[in-house]
Amino acid sequence: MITAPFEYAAPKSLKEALALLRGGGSDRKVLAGGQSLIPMMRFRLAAPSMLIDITRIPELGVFEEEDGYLRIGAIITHGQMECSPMIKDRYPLLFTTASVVADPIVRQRGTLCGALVHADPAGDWGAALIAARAEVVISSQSGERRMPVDEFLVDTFTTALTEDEVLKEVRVPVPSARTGGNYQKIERKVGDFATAGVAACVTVDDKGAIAQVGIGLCAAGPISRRAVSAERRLMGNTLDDAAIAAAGAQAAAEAEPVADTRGPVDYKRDMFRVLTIRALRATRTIVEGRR
Amino acid sequence: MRIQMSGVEHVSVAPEQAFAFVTDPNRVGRCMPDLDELQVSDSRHFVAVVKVGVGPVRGRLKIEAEMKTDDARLGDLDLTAKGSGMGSGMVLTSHMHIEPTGGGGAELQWSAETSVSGPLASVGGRLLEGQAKKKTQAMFDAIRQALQANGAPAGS
Amino acid sequence: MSYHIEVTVNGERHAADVEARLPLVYFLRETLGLTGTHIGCDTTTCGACTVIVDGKPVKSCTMFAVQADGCRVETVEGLATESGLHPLQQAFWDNHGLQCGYCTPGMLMAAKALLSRNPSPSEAEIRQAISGNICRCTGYQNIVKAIQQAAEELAGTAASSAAGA
Amino acid sequence: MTTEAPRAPASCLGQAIKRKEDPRFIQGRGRYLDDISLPGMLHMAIVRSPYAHARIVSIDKQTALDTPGVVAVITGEDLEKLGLHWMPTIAGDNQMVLATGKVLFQYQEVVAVVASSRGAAYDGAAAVEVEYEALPVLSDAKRAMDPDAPLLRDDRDQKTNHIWHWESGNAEATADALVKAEVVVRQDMYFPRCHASPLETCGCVADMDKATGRLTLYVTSQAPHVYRTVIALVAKLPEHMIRVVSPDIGGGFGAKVGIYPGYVVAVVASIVTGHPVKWVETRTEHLTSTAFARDYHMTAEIGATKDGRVQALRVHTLADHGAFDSQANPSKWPAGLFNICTGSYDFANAFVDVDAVYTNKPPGGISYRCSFRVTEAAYLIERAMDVLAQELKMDPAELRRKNFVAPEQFPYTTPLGWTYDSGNYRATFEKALAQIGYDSLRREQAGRRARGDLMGIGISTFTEIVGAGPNAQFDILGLKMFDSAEVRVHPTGKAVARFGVRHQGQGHETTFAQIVANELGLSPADVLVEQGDTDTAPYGLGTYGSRSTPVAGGAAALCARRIREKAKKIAAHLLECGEHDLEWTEGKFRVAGVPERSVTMQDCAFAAYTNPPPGLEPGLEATFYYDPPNFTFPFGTYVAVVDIDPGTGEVKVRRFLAIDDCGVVINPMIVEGQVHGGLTEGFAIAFMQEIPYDTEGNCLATNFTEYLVPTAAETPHWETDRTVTPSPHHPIGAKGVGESPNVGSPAAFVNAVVDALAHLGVRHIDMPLTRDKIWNVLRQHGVDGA
Repeated sequence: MITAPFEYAAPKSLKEALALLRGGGSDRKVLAGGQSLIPMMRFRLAAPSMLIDITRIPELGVFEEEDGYLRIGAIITHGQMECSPMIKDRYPLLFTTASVVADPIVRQRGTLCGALVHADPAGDWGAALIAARAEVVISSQSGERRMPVDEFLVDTFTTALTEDEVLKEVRVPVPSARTGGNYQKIERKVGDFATAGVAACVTVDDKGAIAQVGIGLCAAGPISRRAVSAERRLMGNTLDDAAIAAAGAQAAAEAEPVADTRGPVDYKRDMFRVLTIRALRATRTIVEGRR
Repeated sequence: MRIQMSGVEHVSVAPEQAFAFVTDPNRVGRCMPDLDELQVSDSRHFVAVVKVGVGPVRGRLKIEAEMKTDDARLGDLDLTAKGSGMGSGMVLTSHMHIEPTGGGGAELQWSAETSVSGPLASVGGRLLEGQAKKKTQAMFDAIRQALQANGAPAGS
Repeated sequence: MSYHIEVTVNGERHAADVEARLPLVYFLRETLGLTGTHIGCDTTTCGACTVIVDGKPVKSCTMFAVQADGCRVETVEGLATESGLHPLQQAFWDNHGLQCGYCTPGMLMAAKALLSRNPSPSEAEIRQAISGNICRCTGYQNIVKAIQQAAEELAGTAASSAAGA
Repeated sequence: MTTEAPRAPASCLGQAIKRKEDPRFIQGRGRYLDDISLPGMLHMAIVRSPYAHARIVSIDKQTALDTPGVVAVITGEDLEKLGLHWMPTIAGDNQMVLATGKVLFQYQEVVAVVASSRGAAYDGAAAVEVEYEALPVLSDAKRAMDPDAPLLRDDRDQKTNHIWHWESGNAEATADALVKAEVVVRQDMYFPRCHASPLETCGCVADMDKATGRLTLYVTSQAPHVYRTVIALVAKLPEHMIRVVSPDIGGGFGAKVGIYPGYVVAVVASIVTGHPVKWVETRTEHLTSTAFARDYHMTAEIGATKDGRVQALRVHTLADHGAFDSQANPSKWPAGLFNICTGSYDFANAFVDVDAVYTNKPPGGISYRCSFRVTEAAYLIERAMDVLAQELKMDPAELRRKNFVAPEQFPYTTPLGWTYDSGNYRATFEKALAQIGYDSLRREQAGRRARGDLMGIGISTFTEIVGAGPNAQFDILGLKMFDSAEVRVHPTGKAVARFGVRHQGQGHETTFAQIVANELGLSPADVLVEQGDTDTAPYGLGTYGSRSTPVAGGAAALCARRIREKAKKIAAHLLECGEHDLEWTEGKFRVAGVPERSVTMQDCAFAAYTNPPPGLEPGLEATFYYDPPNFTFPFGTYVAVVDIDPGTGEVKVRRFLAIDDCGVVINPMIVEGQVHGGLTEGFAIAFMQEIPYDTEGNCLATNFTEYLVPTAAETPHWETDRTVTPSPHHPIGAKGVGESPNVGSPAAFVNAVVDALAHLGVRHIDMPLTRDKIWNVLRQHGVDGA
């Protein structure tokens, strides 16, 4: 299938890209990996008048730890995340997520920020970044603004970005020594949208009590969401089986999955319980290893 | 795919006013979200073109609507609509009943069933239901606001 | 409106004016006549169109030719050399790693990308690495075998050339 | 570079010779349909219906015609003027080419747009405006006969959605036996609608040469000659002025047997525009309009004695044929070979009936990697045997042991009329059980169950029927189901062999070369196999239903023997002896008793052109049309071992052993490859592959993100082995294997999963065995996990 015609621009700087975006209206789209956008264009469900290819903008390729944050630039691919020793060693949640996004070839081109902007309710990164308490840096001609990922993800395919803004980077707090995390996903086969996904990120204090916890749910409603009461249930406790089971039940209660070919609501709801428990168990193993 | 919805909306205008509003293509038609153009053929038929825009998904739906009322059953409205666009089709059947409530207000009891065919259902089915619910809610919010605006508040 | 691009394909430099909407796969197949790269789906699922762009495997149905401006592209046509078949090609042949042959070019390129990144993959790693490529004929088992044989072959030549150096 | 297939010894049957077709494929030098590009070629795109059932109110082509690059816009009304808006189907029904009046399934072909480029064709298609009036939809076959069901085919005289009723066997005797039986089990089972979906979609390039009046149709066809004849009849063109070329095919599996509306429209478009016209399906078009497979709602009843001897089988089936009856079956066999369903077991009585109905779903009913409804039959009997075992509280292995047809019973005639050529079911079965360690697996299962683990073992001991078919009973549109070979031996002893079949990855260029080389004492490297061009190949019915080796393979051997007969006369001339003095050993003619006096086939070939015996016609070539005396009946035993995750319902296939018996093996490497592939498709059908429809008739699996084809990550590791029971009637004793694994494996998977849950009282779960279905069963039975 062939997309509708469109114009194309490949600016060399963010400044240039923002200028192109401004005034373009909703019909201009930023193109990074294009692994979600281009298929939609092929079905002609999307037909932007212009694609602004940001992959040739060096400053968007930032991928480093800096003053307490891991900075992930707009053009960093899932593959770069998956293959980075730093991610593998220090960010188990991001690593387990990166290695199950889409399929291994798509991961080489698709970007983390692009996936986040696409805001598919079944997107893996939304849940993971919510759990990791990440924030986004948004750029426009009028400057920069930051916000937690929770606020950035508004609704299905809808983010806090206005039409002349670009998601410049995602910032993930550098985990402390006693932090662990894990992403659990059910997919019918490699490359399928998640039937259900749960991301967990836990920091314990020196006595093993939970000092900080993030639980993000994927495919649990119109957009990725935080399992607030599950987190509340865990705060201050130790990661014992009882607490984990209770958190699983809470997460299941909070999830609002919709029925589709992946299964009915009650099945999906129970999967949030099962996956939350498994994600927290895996996280416990990591945390115990680190204490 | 088939999407069923129903709800109850409270407005603080008299039932007659509310009924007159929702049975007036010119007024109720303008309450459709993302309305592009509205052609009213007669007092019971109108054609509307609405924008569909969810993230990258963009398109237009042409909706032909027909209203049926029955003087014997004042306060009851049947609305059927046929939509087409984005290589897809949509058929909506809905019923509305308006009841007086205490304090001169009115209650709009409505139910609607929409069936969607084509790529929108096949490709977008996973996301369709939520969107349909939002658009419907937006429509009733618009109706309520319009009524509050031009209808005298109850009691005064 | 058309865009001027210059792409190096299998070491050969090509310049062309293309529509922005021309997918890379059609640029390769129809503009350059390199029909070894195939198309099997509309959804970036099947991987039949997998080529290597600047060292990374890419589904060329989901990249526009304009995006490849200035890039190095490798396709199945570039695998064999004067001295013979690429070890992966030879291994696919030796191990009956293909039947209808339609997924084969994409599989070969996905496998090449894997081995350049991970010269001695386990069976599980191989199965993961080609899980973005669908084959309807072989059940994958002989493809996995072939990739293992090629990995050993390449490791061997690497070792000997290292020894030779 | 080294791309020549290695030479094999004179007797090259059974040798794992590397494939002769591979060098072009591994170098990207295959020539598939979409690789064909002709000067001035136009592209065609098709506008399809969003509705499953709707009246067409109006079609506005103007905007499309105004779209840059668009050359022509063709509607059903345009075709009607040529009398081509409907076409006959193989099954004797009619099918719309482009819809007129109303549409009967979602994504049905409505308008064709022809343009100078692919992009322009899609632009034009997007600009066509069609107004529909939705009609009530019938998407559930079970409702088709309801009095209030909408009538779909008002074009027919019979005002009903019922298409036909077919039955086989003795109804009374079977009913009587069931009444008398000590134990009767009854099980409903649905074989879901699925799709062959080869990686290359269907397509064609139609090229009508106005100057010569000759039509060349390049098309992805498993049966090029049948296409030529049908096009001649449908388009009313003289058959000798049609050339059908089926280039390299990227997989077929049955999807490329039927003739699709797009082909007909492309031919018309080429005639109308005077340019070659290319039409290549998108994956969405392929899945939503190209022939489906299965969709059988089956009920099986088995009557047996308390000690587990089966006595009677009764089967009723409701067949969902979609909007048009266009299934590809032999003319006199509307349900194909479905009545092979007594399988490997010695039933005294059996009765089968099938009712076919129309629904607002795409047409089809092809043999998806199987022989005419054999997959449904094998699944039914293998599943039903497990249900009976469960009822009898008997090990399913033991039940099978008790009921196999015994070796001494062959040739064995079933109560439904088939005569099995050969088989040794018990031996293959015991070999499989020993090889997988059946008894210790059962012990392990008992231990695990005690610990609450869910482990299952599933057996399938299927019998297939392939090689359609004996001409007395089998034809397609009247064309007898023979197949053919033509062999020409050149003066230097190299040969070209041409066939009426068309491979799609089965390796004919190698295996058929092996057959011919073996008969002529040549090397397979010296035999070039050509298929797919109706101008050069002898007439044949095509490659499907595992018929190539049983039928065309037989033709190959007999054709070569015909050449050998003539060569013998030449040999006698060269050796100055009588023919009766000659014997054919180790690929040479030798004078009996004087083995050093011998000539090779090369010697005879050279003489045939340079020094033919007086009175003998020069040259060395032959043609053979082979009418097989019977089908062949491959069989096998498959064993699956699965573990189920009680938390998510996920099934892991721990082991799968397939022991096949396909008679004499031509190339073991290729046989193993065929088995791997077929098992993987069986695995897909059992666990994920389905095309569901919602109540509006929307297709819910329109592309590869919803029609789930397993990747290397999900696909299990396969263990394979063989036994060899030659076919007594096949010229080289071969039976055909390509489809056995897809026919035999679904039941093994389902039996294993049900076995893992049997202790909970679970007796059956319909395919595909998705996680949510299994989770549902688990929770219903109080099994919880995390």
